[in-house]
Amino acid sequence: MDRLIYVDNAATTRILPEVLDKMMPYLTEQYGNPSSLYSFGQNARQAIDEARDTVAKYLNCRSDEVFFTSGGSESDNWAIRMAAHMLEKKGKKHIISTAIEHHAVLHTLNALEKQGFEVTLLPVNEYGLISIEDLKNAIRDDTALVTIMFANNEIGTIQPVAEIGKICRERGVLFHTDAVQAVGHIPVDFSGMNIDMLSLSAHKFHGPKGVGALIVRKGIRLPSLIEGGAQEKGRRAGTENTAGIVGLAEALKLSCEKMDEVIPSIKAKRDRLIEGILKTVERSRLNGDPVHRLPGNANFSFEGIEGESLLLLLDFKGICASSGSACTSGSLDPSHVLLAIGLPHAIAHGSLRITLSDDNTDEDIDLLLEVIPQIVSQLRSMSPVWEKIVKGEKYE
Amino acid sequence: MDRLIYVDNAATTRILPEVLDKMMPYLTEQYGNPSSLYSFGQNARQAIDEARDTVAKYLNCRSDEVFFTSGGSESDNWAIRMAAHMLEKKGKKHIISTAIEHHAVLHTLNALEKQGFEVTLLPVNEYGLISIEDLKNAIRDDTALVTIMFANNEIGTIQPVAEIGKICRERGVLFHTDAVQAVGHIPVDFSGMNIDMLSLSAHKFHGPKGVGALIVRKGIRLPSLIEGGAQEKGRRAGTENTAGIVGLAEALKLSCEKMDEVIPSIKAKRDRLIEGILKTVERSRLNGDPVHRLPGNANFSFEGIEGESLLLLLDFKGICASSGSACTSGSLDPSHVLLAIGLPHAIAHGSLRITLSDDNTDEDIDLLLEVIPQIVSQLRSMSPVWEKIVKGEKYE
Amino acid sequence: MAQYYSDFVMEHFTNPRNVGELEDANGVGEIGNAKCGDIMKMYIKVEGDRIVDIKFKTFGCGSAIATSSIATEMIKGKTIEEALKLTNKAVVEALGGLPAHKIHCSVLAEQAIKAAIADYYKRQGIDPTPIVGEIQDHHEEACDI
Amino acid sequence: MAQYYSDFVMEHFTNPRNVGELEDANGVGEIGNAKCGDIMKMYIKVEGDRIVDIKFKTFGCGSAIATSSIATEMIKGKTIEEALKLTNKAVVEALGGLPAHKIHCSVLAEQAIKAAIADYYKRQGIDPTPIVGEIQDHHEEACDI
Ligand SMILES: Cc1ncc(COP(=O)(O)O)c(C=O)c1O
Ligand SMILES: Cc1ncc(COP(=O)(O)O)c(C=O)c1O
Repeated sequence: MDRLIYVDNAATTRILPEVLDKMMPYLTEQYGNPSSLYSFGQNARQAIDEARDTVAKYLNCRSDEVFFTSGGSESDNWAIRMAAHMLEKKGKKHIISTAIEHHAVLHTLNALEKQGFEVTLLPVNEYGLISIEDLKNAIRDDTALVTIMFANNEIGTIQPVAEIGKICRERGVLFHTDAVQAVGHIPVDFSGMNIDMLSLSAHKFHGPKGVGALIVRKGIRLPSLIEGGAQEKGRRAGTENTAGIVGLAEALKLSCEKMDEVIPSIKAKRDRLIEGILKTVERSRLNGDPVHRLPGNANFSFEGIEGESLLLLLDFKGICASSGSACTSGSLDPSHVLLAIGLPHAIAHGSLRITLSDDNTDEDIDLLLEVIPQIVSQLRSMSPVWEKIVKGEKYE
Repeated sequence: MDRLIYVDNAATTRILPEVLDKMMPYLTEQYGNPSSLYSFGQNARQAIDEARDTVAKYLNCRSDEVFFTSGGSESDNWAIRMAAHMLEKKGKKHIISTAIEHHAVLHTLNALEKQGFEVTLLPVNEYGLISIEDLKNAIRDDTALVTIMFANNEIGTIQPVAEIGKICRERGVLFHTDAVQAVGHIPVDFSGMNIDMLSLSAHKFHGPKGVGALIVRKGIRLPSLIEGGAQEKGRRAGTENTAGIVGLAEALKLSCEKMDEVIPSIKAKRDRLIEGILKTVERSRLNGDPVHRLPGNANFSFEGIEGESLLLLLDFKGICASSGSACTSGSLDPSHVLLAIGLPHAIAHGSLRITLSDDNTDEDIDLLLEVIPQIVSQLRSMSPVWEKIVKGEKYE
Repeated sequence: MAQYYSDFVMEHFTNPRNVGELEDANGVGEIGNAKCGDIMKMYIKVEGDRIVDIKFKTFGCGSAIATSSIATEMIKGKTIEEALKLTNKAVVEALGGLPAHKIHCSVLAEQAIKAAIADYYKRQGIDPTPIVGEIQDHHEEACDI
Repeated sequence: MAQYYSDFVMEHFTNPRNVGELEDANGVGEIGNAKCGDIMKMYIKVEGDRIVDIKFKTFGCGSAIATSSIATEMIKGKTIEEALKLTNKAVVEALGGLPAHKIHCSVLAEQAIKAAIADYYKRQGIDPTPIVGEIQDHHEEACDI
């Protein structure tokens, strides 16, 4: 393998050198505890305060609405679990979400269901979009929370978050959005979109792994998921990961500042990839919404082949891609997202997710356009399912 | 200020250069998601597996008993909250702990009390030790969990963990220990001490901030605190902080390998400090157990002065120290630990915690022995409380 | 470079032996279904009591393809009696191990061979069940076997 | 280097003005208690209606010492009437702000001055309450005022 073609940026991203540079002092000489009184600790405190201001600036929220966490999963768990417990006391035991959420949301909802909460999962259409009418109809007097992801990690579909926020605010229902795939990639406006709680994770926008944030609108008395010391205004205990927090803020700043320039350039590459694949590979389809779509996301299904073997052969060519959420690679079931948009199981198994970043070049696209069709036909040639398809036989 | 004298190693520690070296690949080119199938992701997976083996080796547990978290607070919250919820289903709603736990434990217990759990906080003697008899008497048929810290973060007292473990195992009660201050500093033997769950945090032993672990004995079906992806065998969701995890393991390895050599050398310095201070400063005392004590810990009380102003003046001389847990610096109340060992409020306010590491030199001790008495008398000269003490008047 | 599968599994996955269809097969077995993401189809040619040729087609993950490949290698040239003794454990061992949740692929391979042999007996007008036993197949409800 | 307190607070903390006892004080006030971690003791010398000298002793955190220092500076040479107008807000402003949970120190300073003035009146045989008002002190149960 000559060169690594990393096109799995929805799974994780490279830390930008500029981001690491900003982190380095806090991994070396500036190791003081931000809670310590002495200047050496206060240096770290100041760095965290500045990071908080940066996050507030780029997401259009207040600094005191930003709470740093260990990542997207913790933020999702915190927001949903603790909002549910908070509102349960007011007799509200109903939660609305969607069928295509990340497992950090869905599994938390499962746990709440076992504790007696009622969960409505809104369906999505063939492009992965919820219907605003469905949402309106689902809201009840005892609805505690609406949690709908900003953009989907597998098929890249972007929900009408501003509209959802408006409805929730009008109906007096809390609205949380898992914006882990959106932040740093498309404009996100916490206040303007009437969002009450928002989850983000640094490693999805060229920051470090193991650090994220939950933005919580001022006035919401969300109980702590992690109790203890007085860090994060007593809302999230634990000695702060100064380097991680500084890295998160710097990565967010860089991503947001170059967003206007980067989005069209990534989109152009992605669209060339999509067109090329759909044209060259017979019985292939694009999953997700053609328009309301993350700039870097392309998700294909190829009939007659299975995703994992496709990934392994791509890996052999130095191409890093995914066949759904990276988190679910232990599972045998096809992606719940692809099933929710109506793909039959057999086709869902044969999916490929390519997620581009600013690092990817036109040469990367050329290579993908060359290699993917080759590998698909190699696998089809040894597939008994493809044999059936070619013969026009039925297969499930 | 010429040089920084960092003697607050219980608050946090410097990342060792060797540790950072091991982390660097995962902060730069090796950024793959450990859950990804391709080799680039599997490199990170392998690094995490190796880190898990290292932790298992040095703590004497099984690799599959090690679950990485975001730090000590998360580990404490996870162990206590979820063990409580697990055992509640069997009708067990009683938890035993001590009056001197870290807030990550005490505040979690407070939250559980609000949910109907009954908590017994064992008292400690003047040295901060619990009584084994008290523990035996406190265990009831409905006791779900005993959670007792391995070593105290303020006064350094080490509990008889092996004895506690033996009793809990005999009585069939789960035993969790917050070993955040012990791991990497004194020998910790998970299996040999009959521990069921153990919390640790990397930044307390020269590893990075924002990463820790919970060790959970095989067979205990502890529910997740953070639900979502299949990471950590489905027990703790969230894209792994590969660099942090690798750093944790390397720091643990280095700390444990040089422990035999470091303990006597740190103890010698600390004992010289303790003797010197108690001799030079009238009306001063050592808090904590003289024998069952963390090697680097010295905790003093000075009558007639208040800790914060002491710290600020030390800071002026480039000395970083603490007046109790760094986490509680937002509070006005004196440390709950010092009150629990029977110090009057007024004296508890005048406490100073010095926690040494291997980095501290004999010159550091000389400087402390010179500066601390000076500052104490400077503050006493402007203290109305000291005035009363000198005049033999009563003060609360 | 670390790998999800062992080198040996990868070797069989990337260079699978005996892949394809067998024009003159006298026994064909198919196991699994596309819904579950794994289908193995085995073609055997029996002469006397010996499997003189074998080929496979597989839809599935890397380990499904690798186990198909090694299983066909292990069977080729063997007697039916020997082939029926092939257990999934032997296949896993021959591959030098598989990740825990991929063990089911080796079961598929074992069953696909049995299915092909059963088909051979059926074509001969012989009831295969006493010889081959019950063949487990994926059920709609549970993809794991 | 970042600091917990502003430069100006630190300046007053490290070089407190008017620290010590006043031998010929004719009014002494003490506020707070050691249990709560803050005691301020103010000594004033009143001539006519003017506070011609003032000194303090303080047991407490950095901001307690700094507020004592600045408050005595603001009072020294002022008339009693002017001194009674000194609010804790003015003290905080003079210091260029204090961390939120340290504001109570400025209240202590205001109250300690009032207590010293009240003591002065008492020594003169005058009931201070109509002039000085009620003096808030720490209560055993609540250290925050
Ligand atoms: C005894 C003890 N437990 C728990 C913690 C919490 O660890 P962390 O700050 O890494 O979450 C600490 C340190 O802050 C501690 O000293
Ligand atoms: C939409 C979405 N939500 C949540 C997460 C979880 O984030 P993390 O892995 O940082 O905990 C991810 C990524 O894994 C994601 O894509």
